[in-house]
Amino acid sequence: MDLDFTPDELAFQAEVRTFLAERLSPRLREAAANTPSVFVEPDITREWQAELHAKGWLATLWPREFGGPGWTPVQKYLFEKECADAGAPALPVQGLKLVGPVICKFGTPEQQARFLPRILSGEDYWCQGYSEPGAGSDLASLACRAERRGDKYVINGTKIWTTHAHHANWIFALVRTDASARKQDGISFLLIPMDQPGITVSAIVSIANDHELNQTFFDNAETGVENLIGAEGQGWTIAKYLLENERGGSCAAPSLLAELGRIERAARDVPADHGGMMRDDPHFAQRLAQLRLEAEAFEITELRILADLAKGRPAGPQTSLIKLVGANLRQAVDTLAIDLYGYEAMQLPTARPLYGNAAPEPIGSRSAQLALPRWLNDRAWTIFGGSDEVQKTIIAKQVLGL
Amino acid sequence: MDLDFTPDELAFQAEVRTFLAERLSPRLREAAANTPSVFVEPDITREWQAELHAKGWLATLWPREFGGPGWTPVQKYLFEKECADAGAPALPVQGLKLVGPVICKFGTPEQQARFLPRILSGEDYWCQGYSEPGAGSDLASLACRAERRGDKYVINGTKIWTTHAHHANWIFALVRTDASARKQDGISFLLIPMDQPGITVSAIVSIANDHELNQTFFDNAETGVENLIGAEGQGWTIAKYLLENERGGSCAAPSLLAELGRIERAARDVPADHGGMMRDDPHFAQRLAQLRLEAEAFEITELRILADLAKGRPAGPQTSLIKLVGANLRQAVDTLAIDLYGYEAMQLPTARPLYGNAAPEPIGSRSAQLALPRWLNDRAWTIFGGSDEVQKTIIAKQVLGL
Amino acid sequence: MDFDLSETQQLFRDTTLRFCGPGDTAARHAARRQPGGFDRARWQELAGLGLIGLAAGEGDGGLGGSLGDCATVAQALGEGLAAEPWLECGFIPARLLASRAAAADVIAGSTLATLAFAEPGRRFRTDPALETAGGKLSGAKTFVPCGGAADLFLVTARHEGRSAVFAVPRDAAGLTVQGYPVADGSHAAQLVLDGVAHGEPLAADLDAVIDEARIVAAAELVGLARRLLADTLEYVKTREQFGQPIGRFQVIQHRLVDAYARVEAAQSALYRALLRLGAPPAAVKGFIADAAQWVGQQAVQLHGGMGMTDELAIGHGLKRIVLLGKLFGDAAGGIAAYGREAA
Amino acid sequence: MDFDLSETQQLFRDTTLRFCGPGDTAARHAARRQPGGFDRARWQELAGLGLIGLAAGEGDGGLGGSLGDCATVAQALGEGLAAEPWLECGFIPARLLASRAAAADVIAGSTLATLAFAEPGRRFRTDPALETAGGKLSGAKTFVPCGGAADLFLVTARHEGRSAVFAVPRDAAGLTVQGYPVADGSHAAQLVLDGVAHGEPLAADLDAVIDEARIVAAAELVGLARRLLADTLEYVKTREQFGQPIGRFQVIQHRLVDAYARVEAAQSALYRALLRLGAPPAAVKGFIADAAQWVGQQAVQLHGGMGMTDELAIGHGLKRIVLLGKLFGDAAGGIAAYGREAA
Repeated sequence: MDLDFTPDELAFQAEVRTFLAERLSPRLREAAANTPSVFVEPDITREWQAELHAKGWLATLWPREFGGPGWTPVQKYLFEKECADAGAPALPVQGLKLVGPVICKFGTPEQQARFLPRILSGEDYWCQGYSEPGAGSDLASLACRAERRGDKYVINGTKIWTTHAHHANWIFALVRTDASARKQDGISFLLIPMDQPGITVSAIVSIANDHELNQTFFDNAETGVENLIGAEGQGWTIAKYLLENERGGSCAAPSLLAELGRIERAARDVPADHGGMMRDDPHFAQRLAQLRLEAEAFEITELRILADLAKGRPAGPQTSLIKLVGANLRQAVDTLAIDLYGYEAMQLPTARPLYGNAAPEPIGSRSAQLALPRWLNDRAWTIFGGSDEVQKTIIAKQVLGL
Repeated sequence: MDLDFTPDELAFQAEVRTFLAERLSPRLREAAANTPSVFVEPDITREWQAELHAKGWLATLWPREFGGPGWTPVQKYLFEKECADAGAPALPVQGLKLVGPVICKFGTPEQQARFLPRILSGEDYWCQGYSEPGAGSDLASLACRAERRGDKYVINGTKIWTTHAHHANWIFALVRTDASARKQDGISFLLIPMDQPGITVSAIVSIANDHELNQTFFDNAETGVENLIGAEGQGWTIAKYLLENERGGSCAAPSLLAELGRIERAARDVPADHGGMMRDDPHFAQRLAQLRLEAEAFEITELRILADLAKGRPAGPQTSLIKLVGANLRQAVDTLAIDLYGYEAMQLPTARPLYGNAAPEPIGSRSAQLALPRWLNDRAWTIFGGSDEVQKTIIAKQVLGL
Repeated sequence: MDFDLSETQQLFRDTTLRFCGPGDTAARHAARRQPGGFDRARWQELAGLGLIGLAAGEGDGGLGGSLGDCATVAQALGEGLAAEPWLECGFIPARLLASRAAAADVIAGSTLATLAFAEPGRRFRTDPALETAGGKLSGAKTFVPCGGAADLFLVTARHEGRSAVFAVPRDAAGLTVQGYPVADGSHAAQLVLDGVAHGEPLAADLDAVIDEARIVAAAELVGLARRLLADTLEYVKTREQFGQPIGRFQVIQHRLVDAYARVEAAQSALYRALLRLGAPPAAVKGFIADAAQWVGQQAVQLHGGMGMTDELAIGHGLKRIVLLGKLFGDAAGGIAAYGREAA
Repeated sequence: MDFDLSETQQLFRDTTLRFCGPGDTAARHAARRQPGGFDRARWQELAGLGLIGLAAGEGDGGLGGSLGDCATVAQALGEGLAAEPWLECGFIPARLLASRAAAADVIAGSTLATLAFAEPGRRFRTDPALETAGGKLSGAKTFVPCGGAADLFLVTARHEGRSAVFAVPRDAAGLTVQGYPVADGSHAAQLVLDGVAHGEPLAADLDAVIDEARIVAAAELVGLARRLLADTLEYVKTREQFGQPIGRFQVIQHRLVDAYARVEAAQSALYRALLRLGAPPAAVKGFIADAAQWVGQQAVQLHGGMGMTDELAIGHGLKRIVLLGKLFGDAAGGIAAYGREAA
């Protein structure tokens, strides 16, 4: 058993570090650090995306022929880890990690030629249309329908939780093309331009005052039949591929450990009620140690999956746990932060963004100002992408055979 | 809102205290304190029962006409609380609290005249035959059958978890008298003498080395038809009455608070690793305070039910919680104890009893010696009498309407 | 022994719930957009119902309500998801301003008063470091509840070797007020006092009022937890996924039983605190805050994405819970202090 | 990067599991009834398989296994629910007796040696208070693992200002041994030393061996937790109540997912400890012990009454977990110490 990387892998790691040191600007670092929402605003990600695109490191999950870097699982992991350690902004996943791989896999050559370069260049900004008000955890019951009329599909219905729909010019959506089929069977995977009169985007403001989410309404919206991915009725298969592709090679622990390190350092300067600093408060220190142990174990769990992938094995049953454990750990770390900062953690600014010159002055530190909005927004981690409850049922059935 | 007792109630409380001070012998106190199992051995309870019987305070749940003291709910509570505070041994519930009230309610005058006085006198010692190897939480699926032949029932099958069956001369059992009926309908409530060749009692030793439980086998065992309680097929109704009668007017919190007090005092003399005593260890003190808060709240919950009963209201939905909360709290208190005593809590004596001259010498204190057997035996609290899982489903349906 | 509400308490409870209405989030958003994030008209309405006067002594023109009476109102405000800072700007000033002329204006709702107790770098300590000197106050206060809108600050300071409280109007010379939004949408304030003249200290016992305020906060927390549980029970009975109401799923049922158990334990702990038996107010408030926050988190979780939005009342409830959980000390600190006490 | 067992490790794992057999509780009961609660024949069999030698250096006639090799065996012993004190009387003496003649007899299984480290009134401290004086040892030791059966005690003492370990045979003049049964059914001992002559101290570093022992204990805990989870999964698939296997109930499914998550986290924590990255051994062992104890409690709960009986292996596993959880310090202490460390 070892955690040693090969000389080539270490050289790659060094190259990534050098690149980050040179190209990741203070403005990007600041924006990434001071974004309390799950996603980073497009003006920031576009800038970082351009840097990575120029280097050829942007579409890490795409095959080399479509512009991917052709990395091994270990290289992908090292890249993610170095980016997390350096505090790089998270990239918009919808284009690069969700619809991109789907188009690579299921798209026609024409679709690939049309869409993939525009994802890489940032010309297209994508959002995802999966959930509906009546179909959250239970996607198979979705009702938004697309009706073929000549060379167009006409879409009617609504999608909810459409992250950054207010920034996007394209949406990929699961739509019902055959109402008579069995629940999963009548569903298709459709690409729809956002800039048309039939589409209305209605903001959903989060409990932390952030605007990431929207409800998107389709009222006789249209898209060309050439924008159907795969065949009609193949939507469920494609959706499952998308989900599985998203999994594996995750790298959440480094950022959690980094966050715990920041909290620990901040605690050295927060006075406790009974003398000394919060870092020395026994109850706080116990919780910190407990979370460090959990995050340290979690990092090894991620590496165990990576080691399997690197040996060409399927990622194995542990992958299903990653979302579940990572989400809960993130919420626990956020809770430690709001408990650390005391009254300063009670500020909840309404203005956005919290970086740049227009950001509201924090009470105490910027970290204290970020603590509560982050805690509130991160409640979503155990809900989105399959809630804890759904994940556990999947693990019980698929891993434990219950 | 007040917790004040009336002058009559206070006078009653004083009378109970005086009685306990005079009649509860050191031997009984020692035995009660040093019994790590759920039930106390019959040689101890018989002695205490005789004292209470002489005073007319034995059968607190029975109507006055059958020998009950005719107390109000508040008097019952005060009596239980004073007994708990004084460290009196728990009485055998099977006769006094389970089958006794059933015979009072459903028995014929002949049955009442025959059985009730012998429960009071201690001449009869009862055990309960409910669960079977295939019917634990799901009692409706029980298989032990009783077949009527002339003026006798012939019983075949087995009952498990029959507490103190090795001490008992009578068992009350749920048996199937009609195999063709719907699951609950063919069940009857039957009294069966233990001292007969058709009954074999097989010991079940607990993980703590205690022998309380047994499996009881019926191989053409017999009982007279006059020992059927109620009618054939009425067993389920009677069993439900028995359960409901057991509930309400519970008084578990005082003994939990008393135990926390003992643990706290013991902790003043247990050296901690980093200087000082365990009482001052911040982590231990935090856990102690948390449990005290829980037990203090739990006591009020019990009193809220009592106040409802005293006003003649049904005990209300809170009663269902008592078993659930009390069981978990007890286990948490036990865990605090084994964590307090360190290595001394690792001793697990095989000899019994742990009181009297023949008790094995403890390593450290007697409290340390009791900690682990008690912790182990008390795992049963969340299993017996309706497991946590069963309780929660009952509460969800009956209280929350889910 | 009796845990029922008295007739008067039942009346105040009904009045309060009627005042709260159905918990309209649009109205709440409108209030938060007003200057200082505060709706003066609603506040006057609340005062007009006698709800501030309840906390004041009869000598001050109040109703001389007991702590139990006040807890009844606070719990009802929690259940009603009220946006009004009744605890911060009603109960506390009414108690502190006993036998002061200002009490009448506070009771009438025309003066919005608040306690300025927290200081930068002093975490949850309630003993002031700020000291009087020659009839003047100089120093800083932080996290002054509703300070963004308040007219009158009750400023704690060390005075002649003891904790004291001084009434300082918002327009006092040398006082700078900087408001900022906090968890529940209200605007707290930072104060900078630069030689602000002070009069005689208030007569009330600061520590005693803070302990009472912790119990009243605990009562509001119990109400909030009850409301979020009730809303969630309602939601899971109607929200369908996988072909049935999600309340039919066993894990959701058992989770809600756990929530119910914690709410009932919190209610019992509150009763005990009102009877002044057992743990000190800071510990009881901590115990109840932990329960309420857990229930609130489950409410968000079981509402799914909807629970995360500013549209539902759920999130407002959770944020108020978080804020009350920290006010006058958090759960960890309160329980730790109880842990240091002898049994 | 590689988390697979080496071929040799796989071999040792297979050998160990074969040695353990199906976890026969009757055999375990029989062993516990022997003098000192210990089965010498089984121990010799274990030694004959080279499993004690694995932990000893090649110079002592051992196999010089790495800590990872030893953890593999310990985890397999846990999974096999072995009754043998391989950690206490195999691994630890083999490490401590390096380059002593006695090592050969320990490796051969003919001498049962054990570390006498705990002292009355010193809780979990591993620095001895007992001091050497004029070539003699006087004082008391408690909780000596398997001391009821041991032939040779490795007694810790303060010697020339440092912690040292001395080999003292059971029949040494001035030594009194009192055995008593402990959680896992083995017999620990109290020792009274009254001027027991000692020779040269052992060369090994006591603290380093104890840290290694904590990691090996953690490995056995991971194995125990895996076994109890596996047995419980098996049980809930076959045990029927309310007309279906209880493993079809959603709350039981989700509980077992939680157990699975904790077992995997424990396994990862063990790997990390073996790589000597991150938290110190005492903290990792604490983290793993908490996980294992929780899993063990769930295993008892989900087995219902059967889980409470001495007939099933479940209870034996839980009791061994509790004992290992306390050996060389409990979870609270280990995690607290890590909390005091800088990140």
